[in-house]
Formats: sequence, C-alpha cells, structure tokens
Amino acid sequence: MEILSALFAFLYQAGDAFAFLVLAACGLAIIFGMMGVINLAHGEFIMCGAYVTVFAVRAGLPLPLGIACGTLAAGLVGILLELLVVRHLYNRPLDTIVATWGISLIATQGVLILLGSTMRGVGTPLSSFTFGDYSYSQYRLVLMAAAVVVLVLLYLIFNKTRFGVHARATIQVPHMAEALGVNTRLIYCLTFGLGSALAGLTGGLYAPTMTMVPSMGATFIMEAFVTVVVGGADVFLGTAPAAAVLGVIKAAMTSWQGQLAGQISMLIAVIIVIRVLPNGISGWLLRERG
Amino acid sequence: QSPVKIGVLEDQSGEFAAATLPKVHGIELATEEINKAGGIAGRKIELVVYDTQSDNTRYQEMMRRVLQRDKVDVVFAGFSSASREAYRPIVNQFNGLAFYNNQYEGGVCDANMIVTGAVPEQQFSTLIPWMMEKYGKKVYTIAADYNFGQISAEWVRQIVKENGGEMVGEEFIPLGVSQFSQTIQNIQRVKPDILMTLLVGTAQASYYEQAAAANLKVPMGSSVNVGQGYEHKRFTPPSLANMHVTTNYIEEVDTPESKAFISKWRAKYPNEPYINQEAENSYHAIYLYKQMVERAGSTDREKIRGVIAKGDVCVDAPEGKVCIDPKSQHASHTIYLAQVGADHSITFPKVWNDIKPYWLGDAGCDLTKSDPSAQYTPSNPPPKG
Amino acid sequence: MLAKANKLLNGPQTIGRGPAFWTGFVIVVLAAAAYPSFTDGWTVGNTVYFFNWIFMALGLSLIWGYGGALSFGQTAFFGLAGYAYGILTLNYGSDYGFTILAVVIAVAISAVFAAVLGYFLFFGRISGVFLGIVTLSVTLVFERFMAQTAGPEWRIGDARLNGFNGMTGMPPLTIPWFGGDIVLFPDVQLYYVILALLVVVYLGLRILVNSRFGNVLVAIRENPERAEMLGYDVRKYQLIAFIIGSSLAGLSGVLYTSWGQYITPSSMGLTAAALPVVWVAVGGRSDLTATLVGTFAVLSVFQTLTIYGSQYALVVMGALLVVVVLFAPQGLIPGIAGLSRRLRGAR
Amino acid sequence: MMTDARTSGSLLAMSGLRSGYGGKPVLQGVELTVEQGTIAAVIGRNGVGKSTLMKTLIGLLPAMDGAVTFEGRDISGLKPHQRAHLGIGYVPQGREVFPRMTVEENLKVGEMIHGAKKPADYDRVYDFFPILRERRKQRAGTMSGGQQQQLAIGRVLVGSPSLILLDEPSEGIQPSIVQEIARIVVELNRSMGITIVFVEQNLEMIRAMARHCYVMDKGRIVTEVAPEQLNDRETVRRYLAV
Amino acid sequence: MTALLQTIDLNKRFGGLRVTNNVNFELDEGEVHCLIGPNGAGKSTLFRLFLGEHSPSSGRILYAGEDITHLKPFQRIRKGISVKFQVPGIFAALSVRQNLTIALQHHLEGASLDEEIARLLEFLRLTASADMQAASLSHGQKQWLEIGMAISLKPRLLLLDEPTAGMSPDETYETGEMVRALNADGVTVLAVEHDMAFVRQIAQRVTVLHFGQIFAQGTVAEITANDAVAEIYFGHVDHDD
Ligand SMILES: Nc1ncnc2c1ncn2[C@@H]1O[C@H](COP(=O)(O)OP(=O)(O)OP(=O)(O)O)[C@@H](O)[C@H]1O
Ligand SMILES: Nc1ncnc2c1ncn2[C@@H]1O[C@H](COP(=O)(O)OP(=O)(O)OP(=O)(O)O)[C@@H](O)[C@H]1O
Ligand SMILES: [Mg+2]
Ligand SMILES: [Mg+2]
Repeated sequence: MEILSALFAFLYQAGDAFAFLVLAACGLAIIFGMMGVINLAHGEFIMCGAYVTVFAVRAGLPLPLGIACGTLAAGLVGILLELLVVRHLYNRPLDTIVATWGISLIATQGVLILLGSTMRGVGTPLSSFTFGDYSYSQYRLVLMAAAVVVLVLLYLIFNKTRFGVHARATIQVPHMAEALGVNTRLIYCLTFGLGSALAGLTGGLYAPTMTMVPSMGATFIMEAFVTVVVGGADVFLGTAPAAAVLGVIKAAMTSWQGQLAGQISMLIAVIIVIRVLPNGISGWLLRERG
Repeated sequence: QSPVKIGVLEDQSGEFAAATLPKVHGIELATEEINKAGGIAGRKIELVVYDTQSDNTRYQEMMRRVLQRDKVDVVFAGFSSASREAYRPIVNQFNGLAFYNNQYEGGVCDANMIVTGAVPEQQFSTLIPWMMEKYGKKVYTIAADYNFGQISAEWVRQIVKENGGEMVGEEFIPLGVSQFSQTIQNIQRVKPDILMTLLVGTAQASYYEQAAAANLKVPMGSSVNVGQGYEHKRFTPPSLANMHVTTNYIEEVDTPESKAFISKWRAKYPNEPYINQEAENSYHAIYLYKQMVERAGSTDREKIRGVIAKGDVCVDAPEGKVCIDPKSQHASHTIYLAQVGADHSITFPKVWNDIKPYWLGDAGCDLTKSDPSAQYTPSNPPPKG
Repeated sequence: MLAKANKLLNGPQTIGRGPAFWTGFVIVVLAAAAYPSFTDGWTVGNTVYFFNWIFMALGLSLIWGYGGALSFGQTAFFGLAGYAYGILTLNYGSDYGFTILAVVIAVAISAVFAAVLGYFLFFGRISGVFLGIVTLSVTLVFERFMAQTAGPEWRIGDARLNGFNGMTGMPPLTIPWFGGDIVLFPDVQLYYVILALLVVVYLGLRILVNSRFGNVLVAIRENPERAEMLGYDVRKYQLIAFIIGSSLAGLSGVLYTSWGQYITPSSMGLTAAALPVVWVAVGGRSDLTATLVGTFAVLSVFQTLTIYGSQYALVVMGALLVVVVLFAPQGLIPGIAGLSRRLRGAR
Repeated sequence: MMTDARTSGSLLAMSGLRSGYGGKPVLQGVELTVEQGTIAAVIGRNGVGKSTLMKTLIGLLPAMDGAVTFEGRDISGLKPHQRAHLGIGYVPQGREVFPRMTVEENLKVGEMIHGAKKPADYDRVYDFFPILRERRKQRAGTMSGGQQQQLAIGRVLVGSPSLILLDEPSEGIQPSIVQEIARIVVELNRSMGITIVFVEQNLEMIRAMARHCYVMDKGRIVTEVAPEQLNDRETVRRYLAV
Repeated sequence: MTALLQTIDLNKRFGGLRVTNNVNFELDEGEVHCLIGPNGAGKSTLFRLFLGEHSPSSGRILYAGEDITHLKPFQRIRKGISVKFQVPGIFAALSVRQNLTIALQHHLEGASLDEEIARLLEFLRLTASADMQAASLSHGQKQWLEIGMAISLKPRLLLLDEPTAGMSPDETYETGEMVRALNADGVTVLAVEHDMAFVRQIAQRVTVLHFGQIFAQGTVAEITANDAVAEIYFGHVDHDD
C-alpha cells in the first residue's frame, strides 16, 4: 500500500504537470507552432477566458457553461485581433513579438483599470478524494482529462478535416493555397480564433484554482512557449510528447528537490533537448518518415 | 510659504498594484486632512506622485527624478523589498530621506530610511507562540523563495526553536509559481500542526484555493496574508479558513479610531476594495512626518533625525499608538491577531499593544551613532563593536 | 586607407551615407556634447541611463538584425557582467581606477560565457525559434538561481549576492586622476565618458558590418545554406557575432550596475529579456542607426509616459507599439526615413 | 463538352492589362484573347513578364490597369480564391508545393477549385502520375524536383478546372514525362474541353501541345507565331534571342 | 589516378527508401560529365552527398585522392568544389551586387572586386538589375545569378544541378558555351540536366542514374542509342534539332 500510494502520488503529480503544460501550450501550439505568430499576448487570452468564466459563473451559470463562455469570448477577441492587427503581420513573424507585447500591455493594464486590481474567484468545484496517505483534489483529474481531450480533438481537426488541411496549406504557402481556392483570410482568422479560444478554455479551466488578477496569464506563458518549442514544428506530434517529458521531469525534480529545482530542471531539460534534437521532438520523430 | 514636497513612488500598475493602490490613497487622504487643517507648520503639502509599475528600474529613474529635479523634501516609496533596495543607493547618494511604509523582512539599518511597516519580530514573536500553544509544536513553512520569504522563514525557525517547537519541513517556492499539487502532497506527508505560509505575489496566492480543494486543513499562520493582500475578501470561502495573521492594522479592526478612519476613507474612496495595513501605515506616516518637521522646524534630514533621536516621536494612528524607535528608525505597532473563519469572517482572539521593533537595536544597529546603510538578518547581524 | 574606411562606414549594410548624413552625424554628436550645459542634473544622469541600454540594443541588432539569430538572452550577459562588476568592486574596492579594470574583466567574463554558450548553440546547429527559447531559458535559469541567493551563505568574498533584493553598495565608475580619483556619479563627467564610448562603439560596429565579416553575416541571415556553399563556416561567423553582441550586453550591464549601484535578478527576468527585442524591433533591427535612435526614442517615450501618463501609461505604450508595427513595417526609423523620401519624391 | 455558346466564344480575355511590383509595371498593356477549348502558349525571354502575366491572371498580383474577363465576366476585382472557384487552376513556376504536408494532403487542397462543387478525381491523377500514388504518404518537401512538379500539376487536375494556367510545366522533368505531360494536357483538352494557357521554353513541348503561340516582350504580347514555325531556327532567334 | 571525385560503395537511405544504392562513381579531372536519369533517381541527393549536405549511410567519398566523407560542407568548398542547386539559392533580401560580392570577396577586394563584379553582371545580363533585391528577379534571372556566384569561387570542380531549367533555348546554348569555356580553363564540371540538347552540347561523358544506381555510362551517342535508357528516360520519340 505504501508503494501504491507513492506511485499514485507520483502519477498524479506528473499528470498534473502534464495537464498544465498541455493546456498552457495548446492555444500557442496553433498560433505559434502552426501560424508562426509569436503571441506574447497568449497569457492575456487565458486571462480573458478566466475572467469571463468567473463573471458567467457569478451571473448564475453552472461552471461548465461558464467555461464555454470564457472559451467563446477569448475566441471572439482573438478573431477581432486577427482582423485588426495580426492579419497584417503574417509575413513578418518577428514583428508579431512587438505587436502582441503591446496588446498584452494594453490588456493587462486595461483590465486593471476597468475591473480593478483583483477580483473574487469562484472556488474549486467537486471535492477531494483520498488514496493511500494523501488526499487529492478531484477537479485536478478533470483538468488532466481535459488536456487529453483537447489533444485528441486538435489532432482530429487538423489531420482529418478539410479545415485542417486548408489551414496547414495556408500556413505553409499562403499565396498558393489562395490560388487553389482556399479563402486564406478566413482560414487565418478562424485558426487564430481557434488558438485564442483554446487559450480561453485553459483560462476557464484554471480559473477556479487560481487568484484572479489581470496579470494571471503571465504564469502560463513561459511554460507554454517552452512546451511548444521543445515539441517542434509539428503541433501534435510535438506538444504532447514535450509536455509528457517536461511534466515528468518537473514532477520528479519537484518532489525530490523542491519547486526551484523543478523549475530550473525544466529549463535545463529544454536546453538539453533542443541541443540534442535541434528541430524539437517532432522534428526528430518525423526525421526519417519522409 | 513654499509647500512641503513629498514624492510618492508606488506601484499603481503591474504585479503589485492590488496591494499598493490603497497606499497612495492613504497618503492622499492624510495630505488632504493636513492641508485642510493648515498644513505642516503652516506649509501646505504638495504630492509628486509617479507610478513605478512594479518595475525596479522605474524606481531608479523616478527616485532620481524626485530628488534631483522635483527636489522633494521626503519620499514615500516602495512596495517590494527589491524596489526598496533599488532606490536606496540613490537616496543615499543624494542624501535624501525616504519612508518605507511596508511590512517587510526587517533589518534595514540606514539613516536615510524611516520604516513604518511591521517587521518579523513584531509579527512572529507574537503569532508563533500563540499558535503553538493552541495547535501543537510541529511547524511546516512554505515561503516565497526570495529575501522576504527566506528571512521570514529564518525568523520562524528561530522562534519555533526558542519556544520548544519542531520544524518538520520548509519549502521555498520561486516567485511566479502558481501550481502547488506537489507542495500540498509534501505537507500531507509530514502532518504538521501548524503551517506557516509566507507566500508572496498574486501567482503564489493560488496555493490556498488548491490546498482547500485537496482537503488540506492544517491551521495556517502568516505575516502577509489578509493584512496585505486581503485574500479573505478575494477568495471563495473556505479556502482561507483557519488562517492566523498578525498585522498592525486591517479594516476589520473594531476600535472607535479605526471606525472613524474607515468612514473618512470610504467617504473619499467609496470603491476601495480593502483598506490594508500598508494603507494605514502610509496614512499615519504622513502624520509622523508632519510631527517630525514641526518639531525640527525644518525639513532638513539631520534636524529631523535629531528629533527622532529623542525617542518620543509618536502618533495616535487608527491602529493605536505608533512610535519611531531612534536606533533603527522603525515603528512600534499595535499587533492584532486576525483569525479567519470558515466563512472568511475575521475575529481577533488577541491584541498586543506597543510591540517594539527591537531586533535591530538589540543586534547592534544604532543610527544615532553610526550609519552603516546596510540590511541585516539574524544570520547576518551587524558587526559588533 | 582613408578611402577604405570611408567605404566601410558607408557600405551597403547601413543606411545613411554621403556628406549629408555625416554632416548630420557630426551635428548630432556636437549637440549631444553641448546638451549638458543646457539642461539639469537629472536629465543628464537620465540620458546616461538611456545610453547605458543602447549598447545592449546595438549588440542585439548585430546578432539578430544582421546575423539573423534571435537571441532572447541578452539579459543573461547583462546580468552576468553586472554581478561580476559588483563582486569585483565589492571585494577589491575602487582605488587606482580598479573600477575600469573591473569593467574590462566583467565584459570579458560575459564574452567568455557567450563563447561557451554560443559554441554550444551554433556548433549544435540550433537556429530560429529554438535559439530564442534556449537563450531565454538560460537567462531565466540565471534569474531563478540568483533570486534564491538571499541567504548569508551566498557570498563571494565580501560580496553578498543577496537574492531577489539585489546586490547594492558597489562603487560607481572612477577614473584615476592626479590628486584623487574622479568618481563618475551619473552626472556630466559620466555623460561624456559614455557618450564617447557610444560613438566609438557605433562607428566600430558600422565598420564591422560593412566589412567582409558583415557581408558574410547578412548572407547567413538570408540563406545560411548558400553561405556555407560559398565556403564560409557559418557557425564561426554566427559565434563571433554572438560573442560581440553579448559582450555589448555585458557592457550595458556593467554600466547600468555602476550607474545605479545596484543589480538584481529581475534584470534577467522574462520582462527584462523581452525589452531589448522590443526596442530593436521598433527601431528597425537590421540597421545600427535605426536601432540606436529607435532604442533611445522608445526609452524616452516610455519614460515620459510613465511620468505623465499615470495608470494609462502602459496602455498607451502598448498602443504605440502596435501602431508602430502596423504602420512602419521596417521599424520606426527606416519607416520615417522612407516616408520623408516619399514626401520629397512626391514634390 | 461545354455548352455550345461557350465553345465558340472567348473564354479568357485581357485588355490593356498592366501590373507589376511595388508600383513599377512589368506588364505594359497586354491584349490577348483565349478561345474556349484551345491551348495557347506564351513564350519570351527571361524576365519579360510571362510569370507576371500568369500571376495577374490568377489574381496573385492585382491589375494596375486594364481588365481580365473570364466567361464573359470581368474578374479583375476578384481574389485568387474566388477566381479558383470559377474553375481556374494555376500551376506556378517553381512548384510551390506545401512542403510539410503529404502528397495526398497537397492534392486535397486542389479540391477547392470550383469551390469543391465537382467531385475530386484522385484516380485519374494517380494514373497520370503513378509516382504520386506510390508516395502518397511522403512529405512533399522531400520529393525530388521533378516529382514536385508532377505533384503541382496533379494538384490542379484534382479539382477539374475549366481553365489551367501552367507556368513552365516541363521545368525539371525528365524527357519521357515531358512527353507524357504534353499528351495528358492534350487529352484533357480534347476529352473535357479544358482550356490551357501555358508558359514554356521547351519548343518541342509547345509544338506538341499548342494551337496558338504568343510571343511576349517587354511586358506586351508582340506577335503570334504558328507553333510549327518554331521548327525554324530563324523565327526562334528573332523572338527569343538574347 | 586522374579521378578528381570518386565514390566508393556510397549509400544513402531515407527511412526505408534507398535513394543512393552502392554507387561507385568516378569523375575525371578536366572532363565535363553529365548526370542524367529519371525524376527521383537520386541525382540531387548524390550532389548533396558530394557537398556534405547529407551524410551517407555508408560508403566513402574521395576528392583529389583525399577522403572527404566527414568534412563539413564549407571545408569541401574551400577545397575547390562549387555548386549551383536545383532550386535557386540566393540571398533574397540583398542586392544582386551584394550577392556577387559575397561570393567574390574570398579572393578579391577593392577596385579589382568592383571590376570583376561589373564584368560578371555584364556576362550574366544583370547589369540593369545590379541594385535590385535578388528576390525580385525573375526565375531565370535567379538561375543566372546563382551560376554567377558558383563560378565566382573559381572552382576546380563545378557541380551544376539543372542549370538551364527555365531558360530559353538560346540561353541554354549560351550557358553551354560558358561551361565549355570554363572547362577549357581547366574546370571539371559535373552537371545534372534533363535538356538533352544541352547535354549533347557539353558532355564528354554521361552517367545515367536510375533508382539510385548507375544504370549506364558512356558518351552521349552511346547513351542516346541505348534502348534501355530510352525506355526509362527519353521515352519513345527520339528527335533532333
Ligand atoms: N517579386 C518581384 N518584385 C519585383 N520585381 C519582380 C518580382 N518578380 C519579378 N520581377 C521583375 O519583373 C520582371 C518580369 O518577371 P517575370 O517573373 O514575369 O519574368 P518571366 O518572363 O517569367 O521570366 P523567366 O523566364 O525567367 O521566368 C523581371 O524583370 C523581374 O525582375
Ligand atoms: N528527406 C527525404 N526523405 C524521403 N525521401 C527523400 C528525401 N529526400 C529525397 N527523397 C527521395 O529520394 C529520391 C531521390 O531524390 P532526388 O532529389 O535526388 O532526385 P533527382 O534525381 O534529383 O530527381 P529530379 O530530376 O526530379 O530532380 C526521390 O524519390 C525523393 O522522393
Ligand atoms: Mg517565369
Ligand atoms: Mg533533382
């Protein structure tokens, strides 16, 4: 029982870290991994999702519906931003750093001015359960499941649907996709919207577990970028294994040496993985496949 | 008559804004009152306010600006310890005078600085013995992994030992960490009687929600929560239940002075989310300064320090009586033990009057004699001699 | 010889050439030299403070704008050199102009570290965003590590690292002089020293990027495979650019540390790491002059906004950034240059 | 076959067409009419604007002046994808396959020609270019140059366009497949009435395919030559010499 | 030994695909040699192996008698190999002039550099476009520019992958003459081409590659007369012009 309890504890921790990395990264995997837009406002999309979720729940909606509202709202904001700003920057990916940084400043401070420096949260739903020596939050299991569902859905969307094929074509050679009859403007817009909506979903899912402040998105962004980049160019063959590898390393080091070691070891793992696999994990997986 | 110029550098945006905005309001409120009543020795107060955006480099830029260009008489500045350390060399260079109105890890021995916030010896020497008596002797600390957290943890360790307790664990969390599943598990493993949470920043505050969700119910103690970040108002009950905090003021303090203060405040700032201890510190600091200037007959730093050296600069603040200790130039406080209920209501099981910031003076810092312009800790005390 | 220098200063890799540009340049330098007599102490010290950062931006322009390798880790070298300066001077004081030696050593340390890291990166064929993330990770590892050095055990000689609160108490720069060192507080003297340094670095970099070395560097940016197929060891050129650029970040770090007598881990954090990228991108990354002017402009505008913008400052800053990117795709300075050319053309 | 009314009329017409890059016109007023059901070649030296013409026809470059009509309707203002939806297929110079997608996925994109209103015919494409069937799952970027060219042609055939714009289709293709492509094109033209406009340097291919051959110089169509005349060295010299 | 370039049992696999299959190829010093073969035969791959862009799965490559199998690409270039790729590789954002400068600055500087650039521009018919961005050249012009860069290195061995793709018959002819002129100056040339007129014009020897193997070797006449080659490569109609 001792061993079982310890084993479950570790799996739970690794799963928790995995879920956090996947959910933090999934929106970015599309916006950055696929579209090449370095979206420094990713955290603010997450914040948007979280805030809207909290408002919706406070207005009386049940949490799942609240999260849906948050997802939708972030998606709509994403589409709006795509139309106004990002659209003009696809052939200049590095400039997106500046533009999205600007957007991030506006969003964080704007929310601070409009809604105040902090807001009351909604409290974590479900209760706790005990396994062996420890008690755990059930809601965290929901987060893990959500991460897996999101990954599967994305895989299906991008590899099995016409939209997915068109999106990838648009991102690789936009003018050719256009010349072959793909409405690339629409595709860009929807893809960006999807990425933003996923960020919003993440915000909604984590909203009950976190303090609501305008800068809350910042805690996701580093992990998100690291996961996407370690994953490499292919979003789905990349993000999931990257999150798994980093999640296990982080959980192991955190339980062994504490949070700082967990954080630093994750960063060092990033450096090493990229050194060994200069094109990321998916670059390596796809290397011989042709 | 020329006005008395007070520079105000506080974080009105960025990470720390939640806890700092009320500080600016406190200063403005006191200023308005004093100006209405005729000013400081007949001179009006003029505030020069800059937003430092929770950014240390802005403190450097703006501290130089208020001292060199705006030529203020005194500066009220800083929330985080890092920001204080960023501007301190500049205050020293220009021989200015700065008030740091913030609860912090203690130990700054600098003639250019006056500190009105509470320090660990005031908060922990009261809180920990009380909690150990009530809940047990096994203590676990989780603390932010930087100076404030580490030094506070050092204090906890020392006081627990002095009172015959046992540290069963200590964990430091880097700033910006928001996920605590592992930490929660570590705490469950050793089953402490008391959990000291010395977490800082909005990201780390997520701990409470997550611990509650995992059904962790160890009585908690802290020197920062409630009094600074009013978590009991922001979080959904019962995530902060069973939290114990020693603070020199919060808006729930139920004295006539406090009530009068609150109603003045609410009249001016009806939308203030919360009036925290730093807000009250900043408010009464203006009155302390007024008294110093009036007694010194000047805003000259040395003359003011001469007044402080007499050891009787005191005001009746909303919290109670506050005096400036001449050796360390820190303030003595009334310390309230605030206990958070399951519905996040506050009760005060105990109040200590006139707790002195004794440690620096005892350890050898004496600003009436010499000015080392340094920060000390229990494990790095002032050199003897 | 003169013709050669002229050619290098006016080569294809830099905007601005010919008598008009250089007359302008001289006028600007003279104006900058005269500036302190017309303004107050704060402005002088504050301008020095802006100058301090420009070296880092110029370094990034070299690595990124010219070499095509986006380094998010300029701040790692900034911090490293800053801490090195602090440790050296806190241990050995500032007598006999030791501070100058400390500057040299600190910059050398960041150069050596850049050489090691750069070797690891470029000889490992890491490029593109991967490079950005690795360098960012490095600076964040530094930050996280330094942030937890608050304890008394973290000291090197007499210098306490002092964790997140940062290291203080190091002396400002001094120049040995007859009858006592000149202490360069952020004031007129320091202003001239840094201004001179800036002019030298600017001209030096201009010559560098228009030299054969610079040609190869831009070639690598455009098409590394082709550059290699012309017989150039791409890795070596990228490494050299990285070392030079990172050393300039180190120089900024030392100057900043001595200016405010303070250095902290947050100088290496995420926000700090993104700032140089923003300055350089806004100014116009693939040109030195644009970077220099742009960085200065961004710094001053942002500071002005902070002073007068109250809590709207950050919002306005954000909006400005978005607007610049949308309406000046080449960066602010080339954008303005292009606009004025078009206006003149239209007439 | 298409309806009679259309068979006789002009399918594609350009008048006074000007376009170029960054405000500088490359096409200086192109006048050209392409009959429904024909195969027309455009020849000319390097850099005279042949590819520019093709890009302008599909809409990747906006026309600065003049008009393009397709099936009697002015399409100058339409976006490329809208033109594709009308049934125009475009094979660019330099292949431009989607490198990180498989061969099959590349072909899938071609379905959008005609707005995906016509059923996609993969088998026909695979029969034309067997290597594509064999390498269905290979990523297009790793295919050889000639294989990519075949993919680029196959990609438009999937959508059964009614007009195909081909920019140097023989480039990088082995002789036997060049002949094969010529045969396929003629066959498509004959059996399905697909109209073809192509740019080519390979005279043999022009002779094998084209019914009209237009010579372009300095951004204008300067003359028409009969494809058979291209056997004549002198003619070739005159129009194509450097 | 007169072989300038020699491969010994050279193999290259991509996953399960054998793209180069036990190739033993010899290129003599001073010859113009054409490499032909069906699309996907492995010609470009072989070039990349010679240059070190791909590393072989097994086998060795000798250049002037020296084993260069493990040298880095730029080291091979410095030994006198130069290449024009199938897909034009140029410095897109730089001017045509700068493109050439970067290639020429190895052995020239100052006035002689400027002179040589002017001469090359004239030769490549790019004088009018000298200060244009290379990206805005037409496809054929890019091919020319890349050939210009390749010959700027004054190579001992010049590798050309489809140098005349996209060129008109006349331009193709001129390119052929240029190759012959270079060869007369002692440059060894190995060219991949599908344009048989060009092959006929320049080749002293031809190697046919098929499924990554040497399928046939000989003079142009021998190869064109070879029925098996016609079967896999030329197709039925033979022609002359
Ligand atoms: N993207 C571009 N930007 C600016 N100018 C361009 C661009 N593309 C082509 N040009 C110019 O337009 C002219 C015509 O180019 P185009 O590609 O149409 O020629 P072409 O006839 O297709 O030649 P080729 O046979 O070499 O493909 C050329 O002089 C070229 O320099
Ligand atoms: N990275 C890779 N992964 C898988 N297959 C590859 C890869 N690179 C090349 N190939 C395959 O190797 C074969 C040889 O390609 P190569 O480019 O050498 O052909 P080629 O002879 O140059 O043909 P072409 O005349 O069409 O240019 C092709 O079938 C190609 O699909
Ligand atoms: Mg063309
Ligand atoms: Mg090839």
